[in-house]
Amino acid sequence: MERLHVELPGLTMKNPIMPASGCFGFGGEYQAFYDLAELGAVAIKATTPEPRFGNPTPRVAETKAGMLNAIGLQNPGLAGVIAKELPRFDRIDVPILANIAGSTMDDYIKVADQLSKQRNVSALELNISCPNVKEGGIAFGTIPETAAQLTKEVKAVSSVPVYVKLSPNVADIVTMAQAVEAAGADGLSMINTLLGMRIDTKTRQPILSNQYGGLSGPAIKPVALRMIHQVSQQVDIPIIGMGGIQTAEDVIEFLLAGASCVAVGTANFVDPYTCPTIIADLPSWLDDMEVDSISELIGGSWKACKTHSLSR
Amino acid sequence: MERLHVELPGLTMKNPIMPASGCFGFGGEYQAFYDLAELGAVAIKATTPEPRFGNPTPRVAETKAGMLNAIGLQNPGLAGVIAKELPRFDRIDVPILANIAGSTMDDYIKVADQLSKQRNVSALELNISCPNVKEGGIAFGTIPETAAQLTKEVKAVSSVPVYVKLSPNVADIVTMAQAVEAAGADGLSMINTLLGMRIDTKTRQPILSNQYGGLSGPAIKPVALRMIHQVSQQVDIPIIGMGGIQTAEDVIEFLLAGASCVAVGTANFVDPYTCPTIIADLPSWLDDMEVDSISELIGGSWKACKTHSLSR
Amino acid sequence: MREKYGELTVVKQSKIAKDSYKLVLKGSTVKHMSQPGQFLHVRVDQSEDLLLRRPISIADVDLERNEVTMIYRAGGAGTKRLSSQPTGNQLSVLGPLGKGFPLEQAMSGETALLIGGGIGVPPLYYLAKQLVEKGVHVTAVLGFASKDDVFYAEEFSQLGDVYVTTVDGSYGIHGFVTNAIDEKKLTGDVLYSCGPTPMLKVLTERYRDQRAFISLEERMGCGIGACFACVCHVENGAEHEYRKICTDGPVFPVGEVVL
Amino acid sequence: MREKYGELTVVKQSKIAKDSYKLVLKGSTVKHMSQPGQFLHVRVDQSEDLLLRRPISIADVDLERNEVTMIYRAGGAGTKRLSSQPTGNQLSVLGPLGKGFPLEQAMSGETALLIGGGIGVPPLYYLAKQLVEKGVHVTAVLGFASKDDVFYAEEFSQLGDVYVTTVDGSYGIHGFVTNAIDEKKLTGDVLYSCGPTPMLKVLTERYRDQRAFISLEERMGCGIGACFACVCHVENGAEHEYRKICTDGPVFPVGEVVL
Ligand SMILES: Cc1cc2nc3c(=O)[nH]c(=O)nc-3n(C[C@H](O)[C@H](O)[C@H](O)COP(=O)(O)OP(=O)(O)OC[C@H]3O[C@@H](n4cnc5c(N)ncnc54)[C@H](O)[C@@H]3O)c2cc1C
Ligand SMILES: Cc1cc2nc3c(=O)[nH]c(=O)nc-3n(C[C@H](O)[C@H](O)[C@H](O)COP(=O)(O)OP(=O)(O)OC[C@H]3O[C@@H](n4cnc5c(N)ncnc54)[C@H](O)[C@@H]3O)c2cc1C
Ligand SMILES: Cc1cc2nc3c(=O)[nH]c(=O)nc-3n(C[C@H](O)[C@H](O)[C@H](O)COP(=O)(O)O)c2cc1C
Ligand SMILES: Cc1cc2nc3c(=O)[nH]c(=O)nc-3n(C[C@H](O)[C@H](O)[C@H](O)COP(=O)(O)O)c2cc1C
Ligand code: FES
Ligand code: FES
Repeated sequence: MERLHVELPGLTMKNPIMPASGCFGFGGEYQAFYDLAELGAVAIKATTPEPRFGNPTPRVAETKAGMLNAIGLQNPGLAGVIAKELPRFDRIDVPILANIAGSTMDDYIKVADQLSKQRNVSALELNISCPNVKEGGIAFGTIPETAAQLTKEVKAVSSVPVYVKLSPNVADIVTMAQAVEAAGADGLSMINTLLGMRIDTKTRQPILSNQYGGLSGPAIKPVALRMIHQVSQQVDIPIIGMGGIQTAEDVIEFLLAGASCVAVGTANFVDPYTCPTIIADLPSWLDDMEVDSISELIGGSWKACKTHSLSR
Repeated sequence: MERLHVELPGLTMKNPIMPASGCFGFGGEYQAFYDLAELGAVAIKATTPEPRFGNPTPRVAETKAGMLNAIGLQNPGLAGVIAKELPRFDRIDVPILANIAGSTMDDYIKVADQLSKQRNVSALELNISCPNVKEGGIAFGTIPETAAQLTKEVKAVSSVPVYVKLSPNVADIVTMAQAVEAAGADGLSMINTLLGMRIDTKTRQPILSNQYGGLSGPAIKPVALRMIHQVSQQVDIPIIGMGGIQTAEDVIEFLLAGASCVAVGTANFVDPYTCPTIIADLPSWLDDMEVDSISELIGGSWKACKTHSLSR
Repeated sequence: MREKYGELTVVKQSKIAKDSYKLVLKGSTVKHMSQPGQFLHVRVDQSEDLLLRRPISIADVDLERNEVTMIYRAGGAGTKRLSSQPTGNQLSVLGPLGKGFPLEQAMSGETALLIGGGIGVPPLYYLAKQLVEKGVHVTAVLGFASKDDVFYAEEFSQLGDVYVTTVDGSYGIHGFVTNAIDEKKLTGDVLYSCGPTPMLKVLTERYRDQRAFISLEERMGCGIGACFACVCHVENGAEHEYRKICTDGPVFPVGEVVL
Repeated sequence: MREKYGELTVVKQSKIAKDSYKLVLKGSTVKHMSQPGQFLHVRVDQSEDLLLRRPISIADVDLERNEVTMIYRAGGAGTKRLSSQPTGNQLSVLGPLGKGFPLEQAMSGETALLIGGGIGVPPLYYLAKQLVEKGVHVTAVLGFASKDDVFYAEEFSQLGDVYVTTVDGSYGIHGFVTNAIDEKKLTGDVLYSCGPTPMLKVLTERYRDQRAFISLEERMGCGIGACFACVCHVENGAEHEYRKICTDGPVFPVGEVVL
């Protein structure tokens, strides 16, 4: 299966498929369905310094071809993750991308410092969509300078490569990507969820107790592809692509757009075997597309253009 | 049918339903299916100073629960619209919302000035998602100051109320809305399409010849509802809500979020009778919800909250 | 663990009360569905517009024929679509999931009081069958909105005493399940219940320190414990302590979690 | 104008070649489908994940039985789903739409050359039937990729001369439709054609100043002229001049629009 192999900073992956953060818990639940060593990597749920319960329920709502979630970063906290969750991977041969979150710069630094030193953690994924309490709740992810500053500080303490997970709720994703690249990011994860809501016509109230939640699933795939297509042509660091991936064909589309590997989120809830099914389906896609290795497809939608116009 | 009546600046509507700009041509095609006088209003296709062919085909692509379009503002130009399209409405009792577009401030001013003086035009809708060639192609709709300036200039020449149609491709929709309100906008239309793309895995190229296109349809409904919910609580001007509306229940959701009336776009392609069907379905929704008139529902998801907390 | 995931075939679908359907599915994963109170996480069809699965309780199982029965209310978009699935179609079913009613809490010769409200009634039927098989006496109190909503009263009556209540008094005892309990002075050694939260709250107050078990509902994402959509607080627990309804529940001892 | 919009019932669906299906629908709007070359804009089902309609040509009509036949290739997500619609299901169909083949351009006693490529063959069948009825001789040249793709050769042969070509030579004449025309020196007074754009380009060059009509394809939104998805440039027209394939076409005289 060498054909599926991809190599990213800190992540040596058997194949380009990982479950997305927050959609796979800390791995334990899906381990009951299949061997996690089949995966290219695993992105675990966001860790914050202290344990968090998160938002009141209802926390999820259905939308057409998508869902909203407002989990509110529920997690057992840094100490809990280190003591109880990470050891689970001791005997599983798969790289771990540890997602980190917080409400202040210090939160991120603390979690990054300690998590990056755990033997099971291969790389960090900075969730910059969280509201920055010091800045009056404006998300770190919407101001390039703030995102860059956060990246820099985290890079300074981290012992492993750092991926910055970009929020799509911005006017100019390229500026954001370039800012965190300049600040030292080793890679990008994109996209996080779009902010959305649903209203229950019976109660006349928002369905989510938090009112707003993150939109994920097939509905957002075109937005994700567009952003990856824009950004991958303007940065030199690799992109972990995500947003509505359900099938091997979706994966090919993301690679052609410019992602170097992908993460699968919501689709795990639709079918717990989504990741292994995609991995099994990829080789025949490569055959059909007449390529030897998956990495030949990365950026294929714009690299081909470039070569083409050169040869004219 | 007094129960469905809504009153907005320049638009006295029998019911809160209008077809959205660009999804209904200049009305002629749908006139063959039903009497346009059944509608609350009609938003006609964007007019630019000169005739435009628009983008090369393919111009549309399907996405899950949505579609992408990159029509490129094809229209017969200001003179053509005045001479051939508007007279069509001479004998139809329905207010016209004329959508206007351009690539420079002057384009907008010219079209606004002349179109607003046509007897069939009840109000203008400023499509500020167009790229501003003077500002290096950055959309008018992503910088609050530019949007405000444009609104002011157009208001100065327009003889009818002006609605500003907001782009959802921004980090902070409230600031944008407040900027155009302060500049004199009489109302808001929201939302325009999200920027997205699809790639054809066979050709490895973007499906749209323009690469990117606007995402519309049910997929974007949660984003539209969230933005309308945020904005309607922070401005005093009415909102024409749109984004994925297909049914009377969707309309109720938009009104509860804070829209004063709605526009139906993509759904017209799915079912040409969508607008009359919704209009016919609304009264029984009002019965079920035990309200006399549609306007009682406007902002119901947050006004109810407010009243509730006051009475505690 | 393919044993918890498979395509089941629609054997029969029938309307049994207002908006209420009985759906019988057949397939190899049914053999694992032996615990009453567990649920199935069902895709209503293969379209991607309604993406999330619907959690529906196991109402009955025929292990010999590999058939499972669910009873559900076609209220929203998904369950309405489910109700139009014809015989022969395949449905993607995840389950059995969660922890069901603890049968071992009722001893042979004892009496179990089963209290169901509306669409909370179905899981109690499979429970009642297993209790009776074990030699436990069953008294069932089934509350519905009105006559048109009543289902399975006949089926329960073959297993023990049944009291049906309707809110509008159009059938059986007028009022709520608690009216029936008071009026008829119904008691039991163990209490099992499933129904709307207000009902479960009242029962929690009444039976707090007794052998009483309630089944909860919450909107779910994964259904298997991975997404944290379905959590609830623990009574007298730390602020961040929680239980997941999909894996720790849906059945909890009365008083364990905050309703 | 409800006459152009309705629910039609699936009477029969059958596979007639590799990935190619024949679908017969019945309903009251069929009575308006008298013009060959027009198309129907079809919803593949009621789900909202595949939102857009699919434009598919009318391949045959039985006005007495109110039945219309379409022949389509199940290539993408929507047509694959369409191909699994069983007998009895209802489909939402908009149409007949567009301007079809001008029958009046062929006089009784003349010969019409019909040239179809792959999935461009179906509309020519209904055209051929009407031409023959009018007393026009029909010579059909039908090009397919290979033997497995061939359909309706038999049906056409009952109406006139038929020449089938396959690109790989596995059936009929080896090569493209133009090979057959050259090899067999086929001529006609009028030419009607539908098929892939490269084929239509070649035909345009060959038959530019003759009575020749071609049917075009483009991705569509509305199908009725409102969305401007399906435009093409006019040959020698102004930069902004256009034709809409859905309403001005899909059939155009050779040389009218830019391919
Ligand atoms: C453990 C468990 C067992 C259940 N057993 C049964 C049963 O046996 N029979 C039955 O009729 N119902 C049962 N329910 C409730 C059932 O899950 C909902 O009625 C159903 O999901 C609603 O889907 P819909 O398509 O009708 O509504 P929609 O409004 O279309 O649903 C949209 C989304 O919200 C979720 N949702 C909406 N209402 C509820 C609810 N009350 N509980 C949980 N999720 C909800 C849906 O699952 C879906 O994800 C059970 C719920 C749980 C948690
Ligand atoms: C006037 C007209 C008549 C046609 N007649 C026939 C016919 O008789 N038989 C037949 O097999 N095909 C016909 N086609 C082509 C047919 O419309 C497409 O093959 C079909 O829409 C593809 O849908 P899909 O679900 O397979 O692909 P998907 O890739 O799932 O389609 C996605 C979207 O792209 C559109 N699309 C994709 N390919 C095409 C295409 N080649 N042309 C137009 N739209 C496309 C679809 O309509 C849909 O909106 C006709 C097209 C036109 C314009
Ligand atoms: C229930 C849920 C929880 C999530 N939690 C996190 C999280 O903790 N950290 C994070 O960076 N992203 C989180 N995400 C976002 C996903 O990782 C992913 O970026 C997004 O869902 C888009 O991918 P998808 O469409 O495949 O789900 C969450 C998404 C969902 C649906
Ligand atoms: C084919 C198409 C063309 C459109 N053209 C315009 C336009 O000219 N001007 C404009 O302001 N919006 C235009 N829009 C955006 C719609 O008016 C509407 O804001 C958007 O589609 C969201 O609504 P919907 O989801 O109901 O389609 C267009 C949308 C579509 C699908
Ligand atoms: S539904 Fe996902 S954790 Fe319970
Ligand atoms: S498809 Fe809309 S104009 Fe032709």
